[in-house]
Amino acid sequence: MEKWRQSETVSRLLDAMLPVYATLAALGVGAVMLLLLGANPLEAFGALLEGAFGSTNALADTVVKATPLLLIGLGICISFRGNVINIGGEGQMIVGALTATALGLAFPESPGIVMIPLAMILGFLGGALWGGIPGALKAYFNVNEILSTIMMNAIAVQLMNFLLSGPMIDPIQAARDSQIPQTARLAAQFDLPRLIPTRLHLGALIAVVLAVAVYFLLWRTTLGYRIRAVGQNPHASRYAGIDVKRQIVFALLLSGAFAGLAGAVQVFGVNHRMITDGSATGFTGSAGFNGIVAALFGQLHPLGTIPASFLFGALLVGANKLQRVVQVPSAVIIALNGLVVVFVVSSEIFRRRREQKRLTDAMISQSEDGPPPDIPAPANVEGTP
Amino acid sequence: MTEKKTLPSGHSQILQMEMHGITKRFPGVVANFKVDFDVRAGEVHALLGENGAGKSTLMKVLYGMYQPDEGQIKLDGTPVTIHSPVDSIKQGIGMIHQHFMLVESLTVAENVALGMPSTRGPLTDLKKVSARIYELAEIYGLRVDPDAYVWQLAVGQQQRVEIIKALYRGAALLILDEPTAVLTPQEVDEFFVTMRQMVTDGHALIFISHKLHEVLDISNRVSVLRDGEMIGTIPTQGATKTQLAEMMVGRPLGEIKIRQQSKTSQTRLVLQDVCSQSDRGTPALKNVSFEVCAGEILGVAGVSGNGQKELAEVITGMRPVTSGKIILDTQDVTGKSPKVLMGRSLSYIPEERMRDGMIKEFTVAENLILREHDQMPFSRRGFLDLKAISEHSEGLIQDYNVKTPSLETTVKSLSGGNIQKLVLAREISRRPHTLIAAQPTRGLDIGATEYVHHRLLEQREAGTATLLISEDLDEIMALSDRIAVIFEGEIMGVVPRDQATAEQIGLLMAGVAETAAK
Amino acid sequence: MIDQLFTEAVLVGILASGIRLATPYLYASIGETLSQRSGVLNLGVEGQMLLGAFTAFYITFTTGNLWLGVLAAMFVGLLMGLAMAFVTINLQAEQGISGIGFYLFGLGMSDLLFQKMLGTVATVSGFRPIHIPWLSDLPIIGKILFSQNILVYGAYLLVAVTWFVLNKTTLGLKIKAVGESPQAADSLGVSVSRIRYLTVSVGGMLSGLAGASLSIALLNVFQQNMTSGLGFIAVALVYFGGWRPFAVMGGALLFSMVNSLQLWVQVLNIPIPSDFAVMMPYVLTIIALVITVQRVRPPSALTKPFERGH
Amino acid sequence: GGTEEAATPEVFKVAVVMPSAINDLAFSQSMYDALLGIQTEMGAENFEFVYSESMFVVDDAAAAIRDYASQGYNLIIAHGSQYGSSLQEIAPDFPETSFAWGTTVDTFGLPNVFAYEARSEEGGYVMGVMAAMLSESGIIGVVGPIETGDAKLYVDGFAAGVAATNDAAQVNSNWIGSFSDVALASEAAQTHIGAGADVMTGTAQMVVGAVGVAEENGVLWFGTQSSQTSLAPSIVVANQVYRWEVVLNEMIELIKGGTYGGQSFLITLENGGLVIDYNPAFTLPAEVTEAAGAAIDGIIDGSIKVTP
Ligand SMILES: Nc1ncnc2c1ncn2[C@@H]1O[C@H](COP(=O)(O)OP(=O)(O)OP(=O)(O)O)[C@@H](O)[C@H]1O
Ligand SMILES: Nc1ncnc2c1ncn2[C@@H]1O[C@H](COP(=O)(O)OP(=O)(O)OP(=O)(O)O)[C@@H](O)[C@H]1O
Ligand SMILES: [Mg+2]
Ligand SMILES: [Mg+2]
Repeated sequence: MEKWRQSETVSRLLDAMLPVYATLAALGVGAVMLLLLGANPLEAFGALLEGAFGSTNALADTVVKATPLLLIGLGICISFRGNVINIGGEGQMIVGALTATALGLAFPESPGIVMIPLAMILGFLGGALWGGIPGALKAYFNVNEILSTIMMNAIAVQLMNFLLSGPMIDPIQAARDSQIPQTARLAAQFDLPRLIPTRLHLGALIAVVLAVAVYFLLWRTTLGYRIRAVGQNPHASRYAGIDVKRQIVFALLLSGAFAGLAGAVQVFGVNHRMITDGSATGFTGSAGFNGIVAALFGQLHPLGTIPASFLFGALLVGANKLQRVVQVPSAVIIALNGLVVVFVVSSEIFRRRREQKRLTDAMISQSEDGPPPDIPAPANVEGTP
Repeated sequence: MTEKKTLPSGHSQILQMEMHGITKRFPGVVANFKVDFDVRAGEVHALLGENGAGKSTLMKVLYGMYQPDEGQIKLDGTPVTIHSPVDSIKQGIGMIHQHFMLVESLTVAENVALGMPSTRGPLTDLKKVSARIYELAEIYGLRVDPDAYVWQLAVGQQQRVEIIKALYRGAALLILDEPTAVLTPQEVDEFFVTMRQMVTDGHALIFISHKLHEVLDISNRVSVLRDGEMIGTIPTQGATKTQLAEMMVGRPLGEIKIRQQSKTSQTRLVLQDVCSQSDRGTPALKNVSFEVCAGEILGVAGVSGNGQKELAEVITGMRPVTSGKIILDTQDVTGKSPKVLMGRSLSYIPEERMRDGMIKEFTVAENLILREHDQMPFSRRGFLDLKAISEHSEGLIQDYNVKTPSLETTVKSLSGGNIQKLVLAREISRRPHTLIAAQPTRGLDIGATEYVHHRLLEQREAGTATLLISEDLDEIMALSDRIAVIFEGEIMGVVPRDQATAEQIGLLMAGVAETAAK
Repeated sequence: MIDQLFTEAVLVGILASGIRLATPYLYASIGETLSQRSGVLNLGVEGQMLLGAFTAFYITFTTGNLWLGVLAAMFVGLLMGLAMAFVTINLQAEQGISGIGFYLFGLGMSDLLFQKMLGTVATVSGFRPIHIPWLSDLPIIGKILFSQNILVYGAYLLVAVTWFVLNKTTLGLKIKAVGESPQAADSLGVSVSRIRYLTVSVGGMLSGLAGASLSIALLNVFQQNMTSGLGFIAVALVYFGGWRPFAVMGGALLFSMVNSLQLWVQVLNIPIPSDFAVMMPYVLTIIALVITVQRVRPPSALTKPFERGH
Repeated sequence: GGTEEAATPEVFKVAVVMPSAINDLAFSQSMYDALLGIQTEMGAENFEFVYSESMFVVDDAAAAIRDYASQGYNLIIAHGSQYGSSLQEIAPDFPETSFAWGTTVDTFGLPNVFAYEARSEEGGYVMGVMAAMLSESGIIGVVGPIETGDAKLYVDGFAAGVAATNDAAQVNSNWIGSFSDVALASEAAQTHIGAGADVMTGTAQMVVGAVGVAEENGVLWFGTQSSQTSLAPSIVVANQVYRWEVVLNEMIELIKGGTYGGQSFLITLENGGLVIDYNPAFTLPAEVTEAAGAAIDGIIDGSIKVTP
């Protein structure tokens, strides 16, 4: 029995490492691509590691990159557990950033201690609005959320372009002939405090704290219980007297809110002003999509999403460094990220298979003669169909 | 050995099928352990066992849906390997699944044609298929409309579609996994006619059921599984209910204790001229009126698909009434939400427990608080009190002796009987004034059925007003104080138990109105 | 000013360019419809389109043979589809993320190949409009309907063919069954994975074709990320059309025509900020869904991997 | 700043961060070509440069800029107006390193930041003049990304040029809200043609789609930022080409001399940073060429004020 426990913990540990193996495998394929491009893979991956973990600054950049992924990932944990697919992270992040920035620009004199929390809240609300709309459309008009959130992304971008080149434009730019579509820089006292003398800012801490909060929300509160119940079985939920439609709205609204907060954090912690190049990515860096990936890597578990976003943030930061060092086209990096995503998500099945095998083996080892009493089936193993 | 003849369905006979030492494990469960089983042409071999005994698993192994961990299958003496249903169908094996394998969004004909070669090559030949369906329906007395969508059919009709599907594929050996669980007495009789027809034609039939009288009625041999192991095979000749029951549960069973006349007091639930529509917008309930008093069980008998589902749903607030009134404890609750009704201490045991009663991905504990998750003591200011929840659940698991590894086990890995016990535990532990029980023992083994009946009577003694909606006439007769019969959405009559005879109720169920009862 | 919109020139322009613009959406959306009908959500369409677009362009550019370009694009799309199928069917990977992964891969790979093999933006002479004799001379509709290039006609033909396959053939029956109830299909010996392999690879093939329709029929250039979100809109349109080919076509046409309308709004100097003009197609698509409240529900097995006994 | 010796290594090392790809036939390529030009001029042994392309994500760009700075490059070019605030933040940490930000005129008053901008309205004006004369329908179409920055300058100048030449002529602009949506750009061109345009221009990398349509319909095209003649030799009349060499060489000299920034540069028709590059394969009527020449001279000698 004791021996079995041991091997069990060991193999669980191996499972935890699976995404890492998968990433390595993907990088293996990437190595071939790099060779074909005439670059030295070792040098390249050395650069990747250095870029992601090589120095305090590198680590800080990695965490800074991971922060919006984590925040958005948390929202995704909520909505996906409510069986609502939110592809609208990009738009929600933008709107959250816009609302928070607008507030910051409106009261440049106010002290940071007042403004920062207010701005974060406003970003949260902005995102909530942009997520709540498709939520309501799904709940009350049966408009598929995948469609509406994709559309809402495009709308948010144009809204941003309009505001940054008009109502919210930097007065200095407004005066110029070439009116760069950016807001004025936010007052210095609004900058999120740095945790250490690097780009690492308070936002990272906020995100981690919120991860714990979301864990509580989902498994320790009535609201979380309802959202999960509706996500798993709307019929039974209705019989139990739960207002299904409202939970759907909440799920998307909360999901959007976290994306909105990510936007606010990005502006107040990193950019300190909003600028548009006409695309969503210019501001979000595709965090709206990468956040989904991070959350799913984290098995839709808020705490699992923390390391997942860190891994993904490291990859993104390290990849840019790689591009700089070996001077390969940036395109190869994007392709590489794609491979990593595919490999990691494909590795999931092995974890599941091993989970089941463990149970069966454990059972056989107990049943030399005759069948044993049922032993715990995997309780809430995520990802199992 | 007699040489094989060809069956009306076109396939040649399977004279003998043998399974040797079949073992099948699932994560955490040994579903079958070294099981031997066989069936011969021209016989019905019944397979008995409590919920979770491993019957369906054994049959799915035979049908190629599961690969056995150990063991061998022989057809007419030659070992065969069956990788997938493709192979078993080729071999002439057909299976009617306990949980129907129908595509609801397709028509009957389309479901039958699915996966079969078409006479028009790549194009569907639904006309020919329909014709063939009529032929088979003719031979075996199975009436269905080939052009109807499956979602439009009552369970009984869906059952027929399943059988036709198997026959259409020329099944010589037919596995019937709890086919009668969803049928009414009349339908069961028709179904047995069909089965006997098949046997005389030379089919080999495997018949799984929890209803012992059916087994004794139709089968030639009976085998009993318990906890995945084969307990024994005996000829039906000379076997008795109690003997089989005890083989199944491994202990003697008590009789339902004699019921003293219920002490009827004030009325709890009143329906006045309630009308309602089905999902398809057709009238499903027509001026339904009756009342249920505290401490009595009103049984609603009826052939499946006559409005029972809608009846339960309007009372529980899941379906709007088009006219009429519903009164609960003297207050008009027409059109109130399920939440409000629950507040008025109405409890509900839904017909489709897995769909409407339980959240199968949730843990046992989470499911046990489904109705009261937002009330003290489970929820304080929006936060769940896990301690209170697990204490509550622990208690219920004890009281209702639910077999579960732990409170954290997800419900989906429990057997049907235990899941129903959880539903009962949740609904009854609320000490409801009024209880709606829809098909509370469907698909349950005798052990579990006995248990449910016992609990329902207990509630009756406790003064609960119970509306028992069941298609199992024996059940109705055994438990009800009064019996209402529903036919095509109308209450044909309400008869006191002691004046009621099975024949009379049967007639009413068939829609033959009887003025005396009205 | 608004009334300027209702001149013949403008309306003809909007209709004609709506029909043209819809082409890539149609190929991609119909492919997606097939794979979703069988239960597989493919979010990688955009990536498949980009690779298809580049391949078609490169082959045409080097060989000068348009049809070779089309075939090559479809082949590359097929490979991407098979990869997607392998990952989602055999490895049962979560479909949403795999799709995003394949999107990123296609986005990067097409750009990389473009830079390494072509180096700079160039043009090819793509498929020319085919003026169908005397039909194309008809007033108004002649210009709109019968003066398009072959790939445009092909897209609309594809819609009809797909409708026919889904509703009149045994294959269509299998596809729908696999998407609604894989257990039932499997219990009748229909190989769920085979069917899904088929639809997902055909879907990839059509996405590749959609890319080709951009790079060698409509635009006749290739540039990195030239689809810029078009593939995601194509996925959205499948939901718009409720998984029915002709309804999907309706959505594609609506979206494209409103898009061309907003261009006219700007050209006619109607005083609306250009950003809001650009929003129009997205807003209207949502509004259209709100007023035509949808009853259809997705294929029950959509995004659910299939494993026997589960 | 340190001593001259320390600041003048034998190899001059430049790093550039660009928002789009180096081969976009537009903004980024104009800078890449310029650097290549300088390298061939000075010789690879004396001049090295590295680049990060497609850095549309602002904070990725910031990371890149910081990284290059810490590796001791002599000059780091942030070739995109969206990089300004990052530069403002980073530059003070690396007083020994020189930074250049374009396109703008703003050095934040920092001693080690240069600014550079293209007076693209000047070339725009000249093209406008030609367009107005070449258009028979008097309707001219413009395809742009979003109405800001370099694109706005160019289009405003172009419109001014048209107006000054033929005030009856009408300029229709289509801002498609994207730098990458080639399909929408080409559809915008179709719309212009539908509206009667027989001359078109456009700016940013997605216009390649529009050029294709113009060629198909035999509509004349004016390019900007880089030469687009190769795309459609039959209909491209002329391009305004940016030759950043002009300002880059000045910067390099200053840096070698120990001045790390504080100045802002312009490329103009006058200093040869902006060049009107005629398509040799396209035969222009003499009077058009003359008018264009006159406009150029007028802008250079200041008699024509292009104030958009
Ligand atoms: N796919 C599966 N995965 C894991 N466990 C399973 C699976 N199918 C069945 N089991 C388990 O195997 C055991 C036997 O199940 P099975 O369905 O064969 O019982 P049964 O005799 O058919 O019960 P019932 O009378 O309720 O139908 C049960 O404990 C069940 O929980
Ligand atoms: N490289 C490939 N190209 C095309 N199809 C493939 C490829 N690899 C596998 N397949 C298909 O996928 C299936 C393999 O997956 P799997 O064996 O799980 O399917 P299956 O449902 O078991 O099939 P069957 O029921 O026929 O055994 C094969 O049936 C085959 O049709
Ligand atoms: Mg069973
Ligand atoms: Mg197989």
